[in-house]
Amino acid sequence: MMQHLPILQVLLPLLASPFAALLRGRDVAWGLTFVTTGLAFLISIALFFQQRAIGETMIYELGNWAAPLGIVYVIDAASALVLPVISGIGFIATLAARQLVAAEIDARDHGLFYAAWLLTIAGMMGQVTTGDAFNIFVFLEISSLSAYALVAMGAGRDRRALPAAFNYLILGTVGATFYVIGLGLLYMLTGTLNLADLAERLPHVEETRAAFTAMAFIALGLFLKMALFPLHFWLVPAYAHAPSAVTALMASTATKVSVYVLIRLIFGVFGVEFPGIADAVGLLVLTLGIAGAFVGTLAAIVETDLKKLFAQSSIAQLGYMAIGIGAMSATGLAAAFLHLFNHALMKGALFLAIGMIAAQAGRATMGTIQGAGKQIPITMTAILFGGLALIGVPLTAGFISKLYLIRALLEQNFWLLAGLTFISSALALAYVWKIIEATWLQPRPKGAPVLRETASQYIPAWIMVVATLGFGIYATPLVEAAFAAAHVFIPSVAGAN
Amino acid sequence: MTAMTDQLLGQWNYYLVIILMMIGFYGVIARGNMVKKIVGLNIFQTSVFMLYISMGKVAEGSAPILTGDPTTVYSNPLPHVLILTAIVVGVSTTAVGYALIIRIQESFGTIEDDDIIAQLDDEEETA
Amino acid sequence: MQDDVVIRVVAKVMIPAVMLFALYVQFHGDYGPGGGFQAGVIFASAFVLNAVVFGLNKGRHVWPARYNLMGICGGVLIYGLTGVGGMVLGENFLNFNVLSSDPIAGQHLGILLVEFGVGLTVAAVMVMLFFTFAGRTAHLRLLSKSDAHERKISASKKRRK
Amino acid sequence: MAGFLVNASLIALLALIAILALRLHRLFAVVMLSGAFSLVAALQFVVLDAVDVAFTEAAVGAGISTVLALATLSLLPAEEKPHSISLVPAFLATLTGLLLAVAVTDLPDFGDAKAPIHNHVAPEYIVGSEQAIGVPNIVTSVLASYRSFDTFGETLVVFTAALAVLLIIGGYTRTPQKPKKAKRKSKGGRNAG
Repeated sequence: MMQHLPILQVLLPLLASPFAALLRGRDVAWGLTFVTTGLAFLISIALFFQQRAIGETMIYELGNWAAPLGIVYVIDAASALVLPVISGIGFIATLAARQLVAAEIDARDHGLFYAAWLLTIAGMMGQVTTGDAFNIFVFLEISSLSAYALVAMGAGRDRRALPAAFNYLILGTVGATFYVIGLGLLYMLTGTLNLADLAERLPHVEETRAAFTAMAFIALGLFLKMALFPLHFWLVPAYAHAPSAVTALMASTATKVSVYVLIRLIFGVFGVEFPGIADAVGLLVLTLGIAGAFVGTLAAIVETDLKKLFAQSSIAQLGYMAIGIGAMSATGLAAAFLHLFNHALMKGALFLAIGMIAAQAGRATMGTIQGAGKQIPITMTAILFGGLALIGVPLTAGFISKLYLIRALLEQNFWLLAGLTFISSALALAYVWKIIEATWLQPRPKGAPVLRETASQYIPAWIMVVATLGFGIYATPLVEAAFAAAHVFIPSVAGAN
Repeated sequence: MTAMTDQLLGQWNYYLVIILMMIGFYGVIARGNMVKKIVGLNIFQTSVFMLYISMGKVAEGSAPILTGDPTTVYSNPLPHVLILTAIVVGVSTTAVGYALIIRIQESFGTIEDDDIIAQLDDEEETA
Repeated sequence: MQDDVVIRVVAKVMIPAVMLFALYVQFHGDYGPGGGFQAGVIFASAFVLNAVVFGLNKGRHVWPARYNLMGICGGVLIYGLTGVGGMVLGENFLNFNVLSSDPIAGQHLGILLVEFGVGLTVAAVMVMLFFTFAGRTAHLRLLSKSDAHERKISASKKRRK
Repeated sequence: MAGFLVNASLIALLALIAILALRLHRLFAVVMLSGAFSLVAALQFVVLDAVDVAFTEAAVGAGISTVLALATLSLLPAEEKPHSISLVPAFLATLTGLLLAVAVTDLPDFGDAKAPIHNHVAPEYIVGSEQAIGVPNIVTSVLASYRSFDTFGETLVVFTAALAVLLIIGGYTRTPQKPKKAKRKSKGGRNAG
């Protein structure tokens, strides 16, 4: 059974989904989802350790067809690091979903809802594991289509979810189509769709304008999917109006998977040596990343709706990941992987905590949480820690990723960029402080609804908070894993020469 | 002569397909009407399919169904397989898009982008 | 359209023919163009034709919604479980060689099963899509009359303003 | 030469249909033209030897998509709000097109049997599939066996779409009706026709 683990983690949620769709009664469907995501999480952790023990890439041939003929699943240091993030967040979000979904979705829809929920998670895991460029597109569409439906379910309380989902659908499809165009050009030049085979055959044609155009289209498509500034405008409405559980799941995973696919294609297929990549992708991504970091942070400072505020902050955090990618170095990539991991934890914690408030109060705005520190101290403390991690305060995981990000920039002598990254991180203090002040220092206004918290409500968020703090205090294993992931794409100096 | 016309044919085929793609792409990003956006998306995607199918064609080739005759030249089957999948993905997206349009019409009474934005802005102000 | 005797008679002849053609496309896909997806769409179109000609309610009677979701999920499961079969028999997921004693026969069986899974899901989904969309517009008169109908709606909208 | 003429005239027809579909304001006509576009595209796929693809495109683009669109239209206003040509999108589309046009000059010629895609991977399907699978239609072999996982994904995409449509328009989760639902101010010249 062990040799089937790479496919099982994707297959289990995929096959559980039709069963969930047929189930009536909300707890049955939820239970099935909970068990399945839990198993997928365990399998991906097992894969992570298995891969580290073996120390080399594990290949699973679907249908026993070898690489360029058939589709293969690839577990290397990079995919082994990202898989537990997705399945783990999926699992914790499912744990929280029981209450959130019950509050926001009609009980008769639960079976279908959880079926789509499972497909989103499985689609994302499939994109990360697959070694075939076209298979990435297929699984991208599985996860996206179900995500459009999940976002639209926010219409149960807020009709704005509908146009948000529609715009998300249009832009997501345009992004995917751009990816397919770029892939078509690559395929025409090389005759293969397998990522490893592509990387091998591309150097023969790398001087062509067609190869460069292919890279441009693939990168553009994925920029749109990962909501890199200025292609981010679909993200805020989609996250803000989606059901709370969906926001927590997607904010922590959806864009991260596209970041991962971008890294896989840009570094794994084209490679740092590819002519023009340093200017076209490196410089461009650096510029857009830093611009996104500022735009997102500033927008978050003036926002009063908490879901929108943290969605804007996500734009900024994606900017930091882009900066790590744009540094075009092993340290930069490691920083991007670290931030991908850490940001998933922090945003998971924040959106789960906010979701619990929104599920009770209808909306979560600055007004809703004013003086709420005394009513729901445990939930608000989770938000406090999540906010501190977003700024990058030492002893939180956010500090580690910012540290390596700035180190990567200094390694390349990008002093100005390092300074700007530091300033934009510090600016995050403004919106986090705004929340802290409202919650803890202001009195609860008279007539405000009484908020409650029970253990089952704050435990999911706190699991993430504990993880954030844990990886912030004892970061060595994670940093090692992130560097191992980066070295999949950029060999360490000793190996390169 | 045939070599030259073949090349001409090839160049024209790709350029014409690109023009089609851009008409569709313009339709997606320029139109405020949601039905038009979906139609634009269909045109855009279908033209991309055409790019793939064009690249799979071998001159003098025939459809990739084995005839048993060893001299037969077959066109490349792989792009066909990819595009079969892509067509299915396309119609699935279209169906979800139309479903959303129905709900938007019911909730907003319009499917024009700018009207919806105007309505939402009013709502924000009154809220 | 339900009162037009010509259409009713033609439809009665056409519907079984369309279904037969769908089966041909489904099982002849190994030899000629066609396969599960195309067959599923054609098979569904027979039910759509039935509903358009004889009315939505009668159409629903022929293909009840309860079984529909089962068909949708069943097709996916048939595909997935055929793949799992390869795993159970000691090879990787989606290996069809081991499904039978002879690899070629195994491949044939595997392809037959997965194409059937695709066909079932697609047919059920297409019928479902039609009934769900048409159900939203309960007073829907499809095709020939939808144009006039559409104008009626927009006129009534204008009147309301 | 005949091939070129057929190809070029089909694409010219497609371009004409596409432009008309975007120019017209009557949504019914737009949707019908979109169906016609798929039908002509299917013809072109036949010319390019992709019989399976042509079959599917005709069934899907001209069939299912059009039926769904018509069902949707019966709820919508008959005309779209008139728009003038928007410059920024036009500029973006042209830019993307130019980028692609530049790339095309480097690509192997159309129909060139020496192109990489005809000499790597694909020949193994053409030569090997009879031995390994024994099905004459190579597209079926690749689709259902070599790349069966993609097709599994495809089935799941259809399944996902079904779930999505059921959740969105067949489900029970609805926005609570607001009292002010009655009628808001009429803005712009919709329904002008």
